[in-house]
Amino acid sequence: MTTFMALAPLLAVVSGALAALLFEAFLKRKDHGVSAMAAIISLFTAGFLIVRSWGLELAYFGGRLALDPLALLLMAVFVLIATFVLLMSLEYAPRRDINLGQLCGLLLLAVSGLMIMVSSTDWLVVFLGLEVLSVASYALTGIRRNDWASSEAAAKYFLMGSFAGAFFVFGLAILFGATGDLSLAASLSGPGGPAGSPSLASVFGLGLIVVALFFKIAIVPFHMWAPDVYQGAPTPVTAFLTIAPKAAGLVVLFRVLTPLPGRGGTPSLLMQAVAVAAVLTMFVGNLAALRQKDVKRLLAYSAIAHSGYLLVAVVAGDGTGLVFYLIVYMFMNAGAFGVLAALSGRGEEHTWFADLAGLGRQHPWLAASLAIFLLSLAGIPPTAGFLAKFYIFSAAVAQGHVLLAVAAVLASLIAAAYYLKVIVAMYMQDAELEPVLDRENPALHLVIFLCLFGVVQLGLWPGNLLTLIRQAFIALF
Amino acid sequence: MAELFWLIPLIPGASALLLVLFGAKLSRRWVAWQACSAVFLSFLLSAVAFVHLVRLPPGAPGLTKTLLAWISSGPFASSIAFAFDHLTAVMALVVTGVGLLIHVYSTAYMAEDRSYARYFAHLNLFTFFMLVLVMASDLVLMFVGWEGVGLCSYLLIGFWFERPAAAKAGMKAFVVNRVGDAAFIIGILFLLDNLGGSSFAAINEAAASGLLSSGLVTLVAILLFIGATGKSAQIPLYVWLPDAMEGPTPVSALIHAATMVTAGVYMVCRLSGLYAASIPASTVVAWIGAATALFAATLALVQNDIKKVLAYSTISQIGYMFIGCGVGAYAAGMFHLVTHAFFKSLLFLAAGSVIHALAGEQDMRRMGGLRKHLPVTFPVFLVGALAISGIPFLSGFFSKDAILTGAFAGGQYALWGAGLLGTVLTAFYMFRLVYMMFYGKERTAMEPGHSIHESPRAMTIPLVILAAFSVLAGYIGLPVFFGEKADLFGRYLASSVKSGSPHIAVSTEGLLVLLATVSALLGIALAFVFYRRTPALPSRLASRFPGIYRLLVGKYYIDEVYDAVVVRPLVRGAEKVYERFDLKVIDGALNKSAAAAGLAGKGLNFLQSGLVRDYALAFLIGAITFLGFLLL
Amino acid sequence: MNAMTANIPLVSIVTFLPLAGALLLIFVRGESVRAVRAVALAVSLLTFGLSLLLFFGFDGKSGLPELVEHAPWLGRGLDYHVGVDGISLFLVLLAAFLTPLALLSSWRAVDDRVKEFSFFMLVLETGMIGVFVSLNLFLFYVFWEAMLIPMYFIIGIWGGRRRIYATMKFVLFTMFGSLLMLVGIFVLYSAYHRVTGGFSLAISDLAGLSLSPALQTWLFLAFGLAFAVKVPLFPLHTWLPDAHVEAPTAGSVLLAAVLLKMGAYGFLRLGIPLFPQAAASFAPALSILAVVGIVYGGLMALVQKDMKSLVAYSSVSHMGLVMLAVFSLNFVATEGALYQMLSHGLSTGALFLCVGILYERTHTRLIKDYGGAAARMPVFAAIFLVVLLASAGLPGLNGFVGEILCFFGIFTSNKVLAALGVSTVILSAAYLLWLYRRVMHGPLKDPDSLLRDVDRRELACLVPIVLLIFLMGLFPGTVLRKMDASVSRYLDSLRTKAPVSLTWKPAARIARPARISGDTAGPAHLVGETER
Amino acid sequence: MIPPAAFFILAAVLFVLGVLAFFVKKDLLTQFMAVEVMLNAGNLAFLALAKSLGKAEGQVIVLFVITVAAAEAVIGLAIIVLIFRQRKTVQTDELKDLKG
Amino acid sequence: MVWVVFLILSFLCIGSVAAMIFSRNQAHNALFLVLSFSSLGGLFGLLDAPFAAAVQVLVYAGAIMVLFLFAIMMFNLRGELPARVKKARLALTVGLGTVLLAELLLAGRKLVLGSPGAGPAAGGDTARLGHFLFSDYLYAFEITSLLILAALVGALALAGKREGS
Repeated sequence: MTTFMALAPLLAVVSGALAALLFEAFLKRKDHGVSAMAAIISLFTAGFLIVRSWGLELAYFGGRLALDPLALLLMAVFVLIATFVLLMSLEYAPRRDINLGQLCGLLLLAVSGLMIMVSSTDWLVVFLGLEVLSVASYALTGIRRNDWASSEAAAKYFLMGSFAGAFFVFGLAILFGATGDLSLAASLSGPGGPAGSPSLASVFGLGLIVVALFFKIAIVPFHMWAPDVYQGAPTPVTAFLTIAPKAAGLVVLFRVLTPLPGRGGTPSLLMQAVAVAAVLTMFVGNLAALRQKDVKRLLAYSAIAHSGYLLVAVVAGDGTGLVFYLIVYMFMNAGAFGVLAALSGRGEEHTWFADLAGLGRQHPWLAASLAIFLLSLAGIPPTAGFLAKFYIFSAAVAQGHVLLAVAAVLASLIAAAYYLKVIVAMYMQDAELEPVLDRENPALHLVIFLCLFGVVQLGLWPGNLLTLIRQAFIALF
Repeated sequence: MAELFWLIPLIPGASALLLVLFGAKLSRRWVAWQACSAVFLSFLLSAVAFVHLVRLPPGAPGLTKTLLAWISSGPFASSIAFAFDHLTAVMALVVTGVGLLIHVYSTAYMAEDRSYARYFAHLNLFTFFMLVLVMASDLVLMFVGWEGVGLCSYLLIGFWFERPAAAKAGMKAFVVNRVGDAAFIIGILFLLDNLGGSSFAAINEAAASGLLSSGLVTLVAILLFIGATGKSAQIPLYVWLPDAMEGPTPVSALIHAATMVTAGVYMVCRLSGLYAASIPASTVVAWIGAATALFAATLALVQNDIKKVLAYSTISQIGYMFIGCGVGAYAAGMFHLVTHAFFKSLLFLAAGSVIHALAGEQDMRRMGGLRKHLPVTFPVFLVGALAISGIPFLSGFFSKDAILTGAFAGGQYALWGAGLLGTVLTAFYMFRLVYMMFYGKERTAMEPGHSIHESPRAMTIPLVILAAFSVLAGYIGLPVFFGEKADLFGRYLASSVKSGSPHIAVSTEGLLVLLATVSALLGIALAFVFYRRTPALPSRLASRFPGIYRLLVGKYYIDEVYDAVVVRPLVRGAEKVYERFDLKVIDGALNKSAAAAGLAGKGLNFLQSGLVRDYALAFLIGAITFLGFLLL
Repeated sequence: MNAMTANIPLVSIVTFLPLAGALLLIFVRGESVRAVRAVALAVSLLTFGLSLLLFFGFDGKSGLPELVEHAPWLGRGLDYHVGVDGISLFLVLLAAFLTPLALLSSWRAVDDRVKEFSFFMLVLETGMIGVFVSLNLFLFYVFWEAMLIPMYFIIGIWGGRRRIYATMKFVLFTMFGSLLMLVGIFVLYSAYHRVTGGFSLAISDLAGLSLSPALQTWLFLAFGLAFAVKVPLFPLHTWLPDAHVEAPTAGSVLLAAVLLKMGAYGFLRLGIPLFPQAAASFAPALSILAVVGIVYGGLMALVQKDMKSLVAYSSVSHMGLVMLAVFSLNFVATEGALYQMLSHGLSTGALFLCVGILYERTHTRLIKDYGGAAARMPVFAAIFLVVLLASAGLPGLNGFVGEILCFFGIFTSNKVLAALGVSTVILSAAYLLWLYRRVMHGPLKDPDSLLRDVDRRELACLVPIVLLIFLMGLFPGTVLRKMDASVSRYLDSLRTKAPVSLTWKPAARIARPARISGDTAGPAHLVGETER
Repeated sequence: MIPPAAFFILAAVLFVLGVLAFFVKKDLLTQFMAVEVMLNAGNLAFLALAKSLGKAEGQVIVLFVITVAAAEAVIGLAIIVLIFRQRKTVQTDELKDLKG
Repeated sequence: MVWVVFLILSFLCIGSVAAMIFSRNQAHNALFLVLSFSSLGGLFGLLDAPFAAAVQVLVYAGAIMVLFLFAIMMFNLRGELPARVKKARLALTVGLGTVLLAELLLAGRKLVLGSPGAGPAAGGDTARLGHFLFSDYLYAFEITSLLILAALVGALALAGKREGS
């Protein structure tokens, strides 16, 4: 029975999803507040269960579901980001013909997929979790069904996603053929035993899977869906999509690519390829963002670039840095999209540079928040974004990847250019348009405030969190 | 009392400070009194200190006082310390004495000016810095005074800053001086580096004892002398002094004739040990002096602005002083410095009186016959002119003679000849001035109702005093002719200044004196012929030798040459470099790299075509490459 | 004094008081401009007052950092570690001294979004002071980068017409340099870890590392670029004129007076002590660049049409001299460089204040639009002149002391470079007096112009600086004595630095066998919670 | 017996053909069908390799993949329907509002 | 004999996919796919995976493809003929496809050639399969339910009826 506890957080989320959907289907209320409430309660419950599971090393289904500290941390992140997204959507959804109840259900289903992904050490389960996540994400992307951009984004996401999914399947097949086992741990162990070097076929099979995961976390050149989808999706959903699937994908990558004691090392070719992809991602993401006129799309590209930074952590084998970065990234990115969501009026979203002009005067708090999020994204101290980058890049250097770190900081420089451009618009240009903010939106403002708090707190005193993450990795190794 | 000698510079300094801070609120009377009495007090103190010094037994050290350990860092140390020895005493007395007279003179001369307090503040400040310069016990502190007087010169030349010419002249003076100062600093650096300090005593001693290599001595001496050519308006840095006449005339008298411009001479005398130790450097000094003396004298021949004539004359006379220094007759150089201070300030002040009388007119072609109108000014001017021309028994005669004798005695016959020729020219241009100003027809273009009148007493009394000194000052340094001990001045200075020139036979000296007298008279006679008897002669001569005339009037086009060779290429070049390099290359590279990033972004945005097939293509290419890489 | 200050974290108070003030400002109503200004000014004055305590509490005999505060912060060597020594003390004072004046100077110039302005100024002050007091490389970098942001806003919001271009250029250019420094910091961090097994970014610890020449070279280049951009060293100077021209007066003042000093300070505190051999081998090249900067900056200043860019180029020239002195690597030159940094901070700051005063009246900075201003503004004319002359190094004023020490120090190292450096004496006089002549002298350009003499507030800005200009010119000993021990310690450390032992060889390439084979480095990195 | 290699080759060819079809076809529906081909190729590979290893799990996994394909088909068709309702077309190239 | 079956099935499978590539009618495409998937089912059978074969034919060729056909008929897109693909693009994709094929074969070579051809035909037994599903793969099996739920809700959210609209 204790091991059955391993299933509890997942069950909480799934039952929340079901409850939300049932309320949506049968209560016939206009605003679906009940669904949202159910969803939030279930998320809180899940959060509570996650915290309770800390340190217990619960495992179930022969280890296919294992609540190691890393998984728990990530689950907590997912619960948190889902809560943020829900709060952001409370006002946002009804004003844009989005069915909040369905949104809640899909969001929670996506979260359950994410939880499955990060808490398993079996490729098949990871794949299924990924598919749950994907299917829910496609629907979330297109959930603003009257909006052409939203459905276009959904179609593109779906088409590319299923294409990538096929690669995953084929990779699974080859991996299975090579090792006869689909556990993550076995992927890179050779036929001669756990310590031997992996066979070419298993590396190749893993490569196919890595490609599919790269697609999910938007690594260049598998990233091209991302800007369109992030732009087309409703803003809270974008916040979710830029953070959660990326986190899950990266953690899976980290689990498989980072050698554990007593297991064969990752082939250097694979790591080099990943490093090259990281560099490409950082540069392409940042360069492409330079000339964007729409801040939402700009942040979409920035999200791609951040995948590159995060990949550096994977290359450097710095799990602590990776998770810390992910958490920080969650706060700053969710915060940034939160502000964008706050700026949207009824119907059209107002996320163009011209819309932001003069914001510093009209809505000083919103503008200041966005500025801080952007500075954090740019990695400027003393925000959390800087600290996160510091850990990752310094780990890369400590592992001898000096050039990778140089590339990363140069890419950050390009990034700084466009983040600052947004600030230019907000503070240094005068408004040409009327302010677009409509009513008060306390839930959204709460999210923004929490994110702000996170960004500042983690930049200055991340102590407990870092300790926690380090503990998680000590347990892992 | 003499121990308080360190107050000598500080009193005018304090007065200057007060005037700067509160001048605008003080009454003119008070300003005048304060400024004058400050200088007077300094003068009194200088006199007391001088008397103290004279009473000391021979060989006893002068007065010294360290006020403040100023800059000290590792091996570099310089303190604010004053010294008062025989040489200093001479300068201090001249500075405060002549300075006092000029202060008094100015109370009347500047009476009408709006910025009365500012003027006296600057004048006091100048006195302060000049006294710092002469009382400094090391080279670094001397440099403070050196730069300080330069600053005051700048301020006073540009006193009427609304006049563009004045503003320009002030700036020119400062910048040209700075060129010399740069060399001066390098010279100081050499000394500091090799001696660990820059006190004069140490330098002179090190040079004399051979502690410094001869090459280094020469190098340092020449570097410092370059500084002196700036301050003392010698070739090649003399160009600022004629322009400096834009300042008020008393300023010209004090700064640009009597005191500041002679700082270079003082410096060379102060470091006579150093210069004496280097024959090449001394030769350079002497020849620059001689060249300047002649060169400036020729320019003075054709100037029509009375102050400009006097300015070139000053340049020329300082050249004489340098000849003296260069041939080792340092005392003679100092002697000429002193006498020159008297008669040249006399001439300037008298010219100022004339200008004052003519309501600002400075062009001698519009003067004439002023003899009658200016009963005091005319005689004193005449005395000054006679003194500078070297007419026997006036001060200029003795001092110039001392220099020429020194040159002759040192075997530098060419220098002596140049000096003699200069005497002719000097006498000629001075009497050209006298004749054109005071004799002949009245050519003044005065407005009706404005009559020419003699200046007030505050102006004439200093003139008379200066005239008296111009006559008498020569007797402190009589030539050997009058006996072995007649050269009081030389003997007095012997303890501070290297005495060099060998004595020559009395008969030879007599001959030299005679020749000098004759050449002075010749100059006067020529001037009489040209400007009194046949006034048409100059213009005829000018049309006969148009080239020479134009060259002289154009001041040998040295200003133009400097402009064309140094200033303009520098400025134009800098402009070009700014546009072509700074903006285009450096900044351009930056902007280009930013644009390149933008372009790359544009390219990527183009690739992001919105078409799923393109996305899939990128995916496929990426996957194939990635996987192919793994298969390698 | 020491007994008293021992218990009080004075350095931290001085550093963070402005930040606290800035946060306080958030709660002041933006509409009550007077209150905002009063609070900001009071805070900055209080900071200055406390920084004076720093000055008096500083002993300076040991040459070691004093008033040190050390506390764990982020763990693993990323500690909070501050203190002042003879090298940093006066730069702290400079920043604390100039901020209130800069605030005061913008009383009228900035009347839009005053609250934000004051906020950013105070944040900037914390950043500036923080850079100087940091004894931990991480902390240093945090302040170093963080300081960019308030300046970015100050130029970008309250700047001139091309402010956005200028501010972006400023930030990106300086960031470009400092990001490579960040990589250098990573390398040092891991090198320290590899050698000792522990974690530290304390500057003193890092200075104890012996790095191989090749590694030193790379690291010196990485750090040096950051500092050279900030100085700015020719040819990395082009951000400076733009930033200065567009910045509001207060921004220009702090930019010129304090921010530029950070580059030279960086070399003194980090670039040279951490990589002495590389520094020595690069010294000739950098010296040549510095000399080129001196002449180049001077010549460029001669042909500027805008007062501010003239002053900006004069900074290039003056800072070139500072760099030349820094790389002469001897005692006098180093003290001279430090002194010259202070003097330049004062005089250039004051120059910008003066230009700002003119600009406030006529709203033009073009030299040709002025003429004869001295007639209308006699008091201003006098102050302006003093400031100019201080900048031109007139003896008796502060500039001279720094210059002559620099000259002497450089001279003992290299006579030719010193001789070339002395050219600044001519050039600075030329461009500064040319400026003065065109602006203040000559006939009054526009008789109806709004030029009026300085008022009390403006006097309150300028007079303290002028007083200091005189004081520092006449009594340099007060400052130099407190520097002596630190400077000689700095030079000793360069001399005694043991040669080469560590070669930069990454322990593990991509496959990272080290980690797997249980090498101490790997697990320690992940597990080592205990070291610090 | 037919060696598993033959099946594997067939699977690979089928996968590549699916990829080609995905590129050649220009409407959402057919492109999605191409993806289905790719998935099926994966299944075939699974079975072939399972056979060569002699492991039965291959078949189980194939079942899961088929389920996944079914789920994707559901959501995919829903999206295609949504697109068609909005635009009256399912041409992929019509989806180009979001770009740049 | 088995070879003949194998060859016929492979030919059908590949041929129908090829036909799908060249056909321009969506309905035909779907039918080709049905054919292809059915023959794949046969191939599964040859691999001793009868259950998989059955599921393949029933679920895939049957249910899923019928869904497609419904969709196609709903869209009623008879007249719409997509434009031809550009030659260069076609060449590029064919080239890339060849490379991909080569890579796949290269990677898979060791696996299948190295193995002893036909191993003991384990797993042919459906009962064991069921056992697997409800023991080792129970968790995965549960997740499929989640997956289908997500797909359903998603489809409902995207294409379902709206009370408002």
